[in-house]
Amino acid sequence: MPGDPSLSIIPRDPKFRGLRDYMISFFGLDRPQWEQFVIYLQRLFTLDWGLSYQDHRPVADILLHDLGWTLLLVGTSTILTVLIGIAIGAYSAIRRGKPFDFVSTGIGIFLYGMPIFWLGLVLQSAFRKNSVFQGWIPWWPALPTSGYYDDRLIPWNWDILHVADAFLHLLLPALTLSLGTLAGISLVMRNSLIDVMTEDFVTTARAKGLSPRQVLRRHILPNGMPPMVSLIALDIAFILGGAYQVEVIFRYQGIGFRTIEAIGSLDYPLLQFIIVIGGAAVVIANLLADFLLLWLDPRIKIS
Amino acid sequence: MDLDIRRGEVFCLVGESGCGKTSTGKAILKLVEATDGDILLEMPQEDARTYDEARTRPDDPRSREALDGVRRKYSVTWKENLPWAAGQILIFVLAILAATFLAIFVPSLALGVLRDPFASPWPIIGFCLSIGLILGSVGSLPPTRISRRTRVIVALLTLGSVVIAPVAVLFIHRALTGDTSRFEVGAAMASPWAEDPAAMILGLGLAVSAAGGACALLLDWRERSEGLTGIRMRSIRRRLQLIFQDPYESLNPKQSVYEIISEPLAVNRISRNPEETSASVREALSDVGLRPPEEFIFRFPHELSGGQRQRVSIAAALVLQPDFIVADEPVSMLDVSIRTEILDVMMELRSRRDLTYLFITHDLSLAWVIADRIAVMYLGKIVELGTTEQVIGHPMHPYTKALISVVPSPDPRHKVERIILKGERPDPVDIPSGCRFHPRCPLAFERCGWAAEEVADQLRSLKADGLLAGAGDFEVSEAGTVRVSVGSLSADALVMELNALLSERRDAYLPLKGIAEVRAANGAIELSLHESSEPPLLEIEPGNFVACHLVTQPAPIGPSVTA
Amino acid sequence: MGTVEVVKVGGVISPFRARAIVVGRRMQDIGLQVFHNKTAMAGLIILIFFTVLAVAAPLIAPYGPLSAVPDVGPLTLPAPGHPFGTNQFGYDIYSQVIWGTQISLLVGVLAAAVASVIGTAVGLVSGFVGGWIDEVIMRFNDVVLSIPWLVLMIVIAARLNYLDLVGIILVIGLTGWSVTARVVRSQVLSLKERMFVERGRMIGSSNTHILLRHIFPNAFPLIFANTILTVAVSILSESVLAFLNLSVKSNVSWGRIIAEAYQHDALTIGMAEWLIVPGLCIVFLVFGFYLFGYALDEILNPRLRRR
Amino acid sequence: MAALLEVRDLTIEFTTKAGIVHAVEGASFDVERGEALGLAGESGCGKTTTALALMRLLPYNGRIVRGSISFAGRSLVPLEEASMRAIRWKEMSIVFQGAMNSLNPVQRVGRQIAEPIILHEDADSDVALKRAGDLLELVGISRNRLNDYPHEFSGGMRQRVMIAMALACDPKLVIADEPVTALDVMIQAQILDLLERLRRELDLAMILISHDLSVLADTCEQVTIMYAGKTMESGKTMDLFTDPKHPYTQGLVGAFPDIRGPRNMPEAIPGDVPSLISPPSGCVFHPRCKFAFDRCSNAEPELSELAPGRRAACFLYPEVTEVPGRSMPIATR
Repeated sequence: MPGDPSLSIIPRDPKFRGLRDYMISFFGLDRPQWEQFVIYLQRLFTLDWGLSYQDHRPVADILLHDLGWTLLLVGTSTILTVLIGIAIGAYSAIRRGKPFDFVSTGIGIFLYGMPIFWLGLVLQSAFRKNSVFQGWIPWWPALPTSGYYDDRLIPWNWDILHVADAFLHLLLPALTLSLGTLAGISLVMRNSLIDVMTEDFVTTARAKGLSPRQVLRRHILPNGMPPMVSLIALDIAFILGGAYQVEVIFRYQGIGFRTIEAIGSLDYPLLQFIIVIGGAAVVIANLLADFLLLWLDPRIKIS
Repeated sequence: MDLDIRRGEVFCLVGESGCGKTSTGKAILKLVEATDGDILLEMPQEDARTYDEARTRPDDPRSREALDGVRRKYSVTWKENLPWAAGQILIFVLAILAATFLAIFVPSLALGVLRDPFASPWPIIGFCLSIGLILGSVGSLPPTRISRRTRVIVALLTLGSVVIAPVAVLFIHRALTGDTSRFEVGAAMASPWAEDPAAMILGLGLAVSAAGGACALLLDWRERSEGLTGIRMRSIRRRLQLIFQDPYESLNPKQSVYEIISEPLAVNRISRNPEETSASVREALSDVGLRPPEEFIFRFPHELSGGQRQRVSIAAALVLQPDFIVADEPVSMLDVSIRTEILDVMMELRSRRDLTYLFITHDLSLAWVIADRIAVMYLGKIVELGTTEQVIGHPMHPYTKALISVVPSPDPRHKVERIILKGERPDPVDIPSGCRFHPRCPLAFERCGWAAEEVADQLRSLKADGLLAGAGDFEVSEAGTVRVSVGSLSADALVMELNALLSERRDAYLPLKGIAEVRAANGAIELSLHESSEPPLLEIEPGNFVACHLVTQPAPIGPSVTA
Repeated sequence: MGTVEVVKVGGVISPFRARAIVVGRRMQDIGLQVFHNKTAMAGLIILIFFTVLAVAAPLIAPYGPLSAVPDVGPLTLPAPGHPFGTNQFGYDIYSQVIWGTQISLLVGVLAAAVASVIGTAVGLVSGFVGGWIDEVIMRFNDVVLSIPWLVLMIVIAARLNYLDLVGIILVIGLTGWSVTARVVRSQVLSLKERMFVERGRMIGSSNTHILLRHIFPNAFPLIFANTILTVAVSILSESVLAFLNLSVKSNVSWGRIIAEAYQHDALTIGMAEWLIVPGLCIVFLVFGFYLFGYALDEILNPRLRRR
Repeated sequence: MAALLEVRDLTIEFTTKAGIVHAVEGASFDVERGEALGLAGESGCGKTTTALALMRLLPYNGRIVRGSISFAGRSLVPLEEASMRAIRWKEMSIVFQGAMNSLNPVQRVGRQIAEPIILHEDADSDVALKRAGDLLELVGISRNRLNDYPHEFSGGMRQRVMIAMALACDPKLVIADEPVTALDVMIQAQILDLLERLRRELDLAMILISHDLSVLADTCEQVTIMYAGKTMESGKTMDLFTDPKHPYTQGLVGAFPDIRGPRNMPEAIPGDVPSLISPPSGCVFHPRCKFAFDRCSNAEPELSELAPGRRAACFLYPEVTEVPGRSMPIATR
């Protein structure tokens, strides 16, 4: 295994030799690698994810705390993205070939190609205190740019002050993440709806005398949704990737922030658990999507 | 199902969709494995007689031997089950070894070569050896895959990269550096591996694909080595060809006309040189009426009209000089005005090249004008077979009659009474007992194979209509009879009512005909049914076969049917 | 829309000549269509611009990627000799941005090539062979897909604590093939059912022949367009890794410039170019690849133009 | 009394990347109340486009260039979208070719049939569903199947569902676009039988579109033959099929094998259907016509009346005497 984690825990100074040896034997790093692996598997079996090398707390405790905040961030922005993305996608599908479609698709592709971390940096600079814009536009808002909520309000309490502050802190990260993933969803939605719109039953619906809005709501959308759902589920891994970048930029101390820290200190138990959580998220998202599809599309049967 | 098609005739197979006509065509061409039975090609008369005779006594070991002999000679689907030979196992092991070797060493060797090509000759030598190994495994492919010429070339290249290249490299290196030290092979090969974890990842990727490829190759090969050897199959393939239904779908959009038509020649290694190939392609093109061939030879399918595409499709089948062609709905996707041209081309080729056609179609009026003989299929069985005049001019089977009556005619003066059958064809998975046509047959009678379930259903619906008000439930017993429990009426009264119903309404409610006897039995009424069997395909006139109880045996009761 | 004249050929046609004519006609046709497609041309112009920038970096850039501007200290504000200012070591940021094009393009194209080759091979085999092999490959693919790509990349990059150019290309390429494999597989599955494949069987072609002559040429346009899009994704991935200080350390790349700008609070000290320009470069390069990729996809795989 | 539907000089174009497609040019026909009109022609002759134009449902790149459509005294071409919507399905409904694709796959058929009833008659959904059940029984499907999805029906059944749906609002005119194509002969006969019965019982006017002349011969009173977007000939079914005048009609009638006629190979019309982007000059049929002479490639023949109710667009007819040295073509049948 490359990189000796003990080096990053304890200063490389002869006087810490004893402590270092103790730590190494405490974490079992002196045993052969295969033995370490077997021990790890044994512990997994009892849902013991091990201790973090860094602060010696159970990995699961640390990450479950972080997970809440990451879920808040990802959840908010996913809901935002899906709603807005579907609206934009649907509207440009109806206006296919018209200026709105052209502009929204162009902006979409442009945003799609934007590195999320850079977008975050730009937004952060734009909305920080004393940003350039405030000099130009007097009412330009300043938004909090780091942390879950104001340091002065620690510890957390369920009151209006904390919640409002947490919401303010959530605003910029969620906006960044949404902008970064919005384009993908609206583009896919547009193409999927355009595919549906060429189907014969849409012509039938129009022939029945339905207005374009009724056709869209009753016939096009219900048929355009199933492919969307499975795509969003597949995209969860990418949204998570984006969330990690956003967390680093905004010092939003969720899983992603913790990941980068763990990499810096080679905290393997933590990293392993993070990968497990990520995989689980994707698996759960796909499961949910499958159930949703079952409900959305009568042609799919449980076999 | 038995069919014999004579040389030079147009044999039409007609029926509704899903009746098995396309499957039959494909089975003949061995695209779909026939479940049972033989497809025998070019069998002379006396062998045919032996075959028919032997088939009547399937239990006799001598006749089985005779059958196998005939099959071995003429069957298209004959299989010899070959055991796994030691050679095959050896090659299997070799393939796995090769995959492992390549996966582990090639990346590290390649990296070694890239990093410092002049430090040591060994990575380059290892590289040559690996390439030799790849070539060697290509060279050990079964003969169906590569020609003799390719094999010789591959063998020479293998020899070159395994022996000559390494020696040459070693000598050049020594000459350049004056190095005479010994070399530790293991260390040299392992070091880049240990140094560079990226190579490890690449190695894993390669291992997965190499192992997958080796397994796929092997599975495919095993499948091939069963049954006919490839060479034999190829010679049969040459003589049996298929014309596809949809000229839009059956031509590869990325191939030019030349490639489409020359491909069969190349694949079967028939034409030896470019001159021969171009001549054959031109000949095939002008034979199907695409003249001058130069005009069409480098077009893509999307640059051709529908009729031209179908002509190309025919040309691609003809270029192998087949003598038997299965044409699966060759004109159904074409516009009416073009259809006839294609048919004309096909018929002209028949006389010129002495072709035999198995023409599969759902269009009876088309069969009427082109066929010599017709077989009508229903749910996977032939129900009527004979010359065109016999089948369409004087249909015997009720299904054929109905089918012919509903074929629309372009001349409004030719109006006939249409016999419109009720319902749709049953699920081929759940074929009705007795005669498979009886549930829809307007002339069905006692022996057609009514099942207890059908009779019970009919009685239930009669009860729902207010008849048989005195009856209780209708159940199907295990013995194949229907039990009627007694409701408000007494059993005797119910028997009377049922008998009255049977004698009056049996022509309106056909399933009632299946009831043979009504008898009261301990508080309920039991209806036993007529016995039935599936009607065999019997010759009623010379050359005219019909599978119907009405035609092949006089009906004891019920309406008399004469064609 | 451009159309190519039908070629009339007489005399003997060798297989090689036939192939050349066919390929020539297709390329000509596609070239004409690209030329007449505004989106494709816009994308192509952006790509050509950046390619020229990358190739001609030694000529255009006034300084080397890692060489200090003489007589000017670190963190100098923009001035004529160094239009975007200098960084914390006194290197010229303008030159760094130009040199960074090389890494982005190189990593993007090569990583996408690795991903496409693996993805195509896996997709072709899995889709065409089918059965349990397909099942095994697709389950494996699911596993790869289900691991968040960024974490996977970061972990690999961190474990191989030293990453050279080949390393970063392999890391990005090897984590990026599963989408391609999925796309190719589904295309192969639908192509396999097409009638011309059955015709291929009919004339006695081997599976390899069918795969190479019928399936692959028909799947190729999709693979190609998909590769172009994968290049865009790979460029983004490289910039993220560089930003997290996990990419090539011996050379400068846009992501790393942004990271340095971020660490030194470029905006506050009035060096907005330091942060904005490399970001815009990434955005435009990726935009160019996306435009070209989407337009190419439309040209090569017309959904509504069948028949 | 004026005819229920009068179409005059209908001309439709599509704008595509490759150029302007002249899909229909100068189509004119009448449909009387309770009468069935057949529109026949090969692929790409503009049959379906005409049908879509009647309901004003052309795709976004198609437009009616000129001509008038008058339905029950109202002119449809200048009508605004909202009033057109009130006419669709209420007065004029359509049955499309592929019933599989014309039904919404994720909606129960009951709801799909009831949808126009709710929309046009302000019925509440129970009443509408009850009507939907009645309609299903009318076309021979049990009302228990109201809650099934389209994929649970067979091809013939789906076509029946489409027909039930078309009748939902008691329209005056039903357009059936290739209603029996791709169905088996027996199912085809069942559907045609059903259509004919419904037409008699409900006194419907019907436009039956088909490439198969023999289907029209059995069911329609009037037939119009189209070729490459133009009307070639129209007239009473019996006259038109027994004594076709236009060379194209002659060719078309002769191209169908007749199972009740002699065992003759049908005759081919040489050549291919022309491109609609750059149609041939003069008469569109002249490149394939065996009677073509100079004038055919220069001028376009008008659709002129040969006999009451019988019209053809061919130079051979009104002025046949002007062509010396050519014998009057005799119908091949």
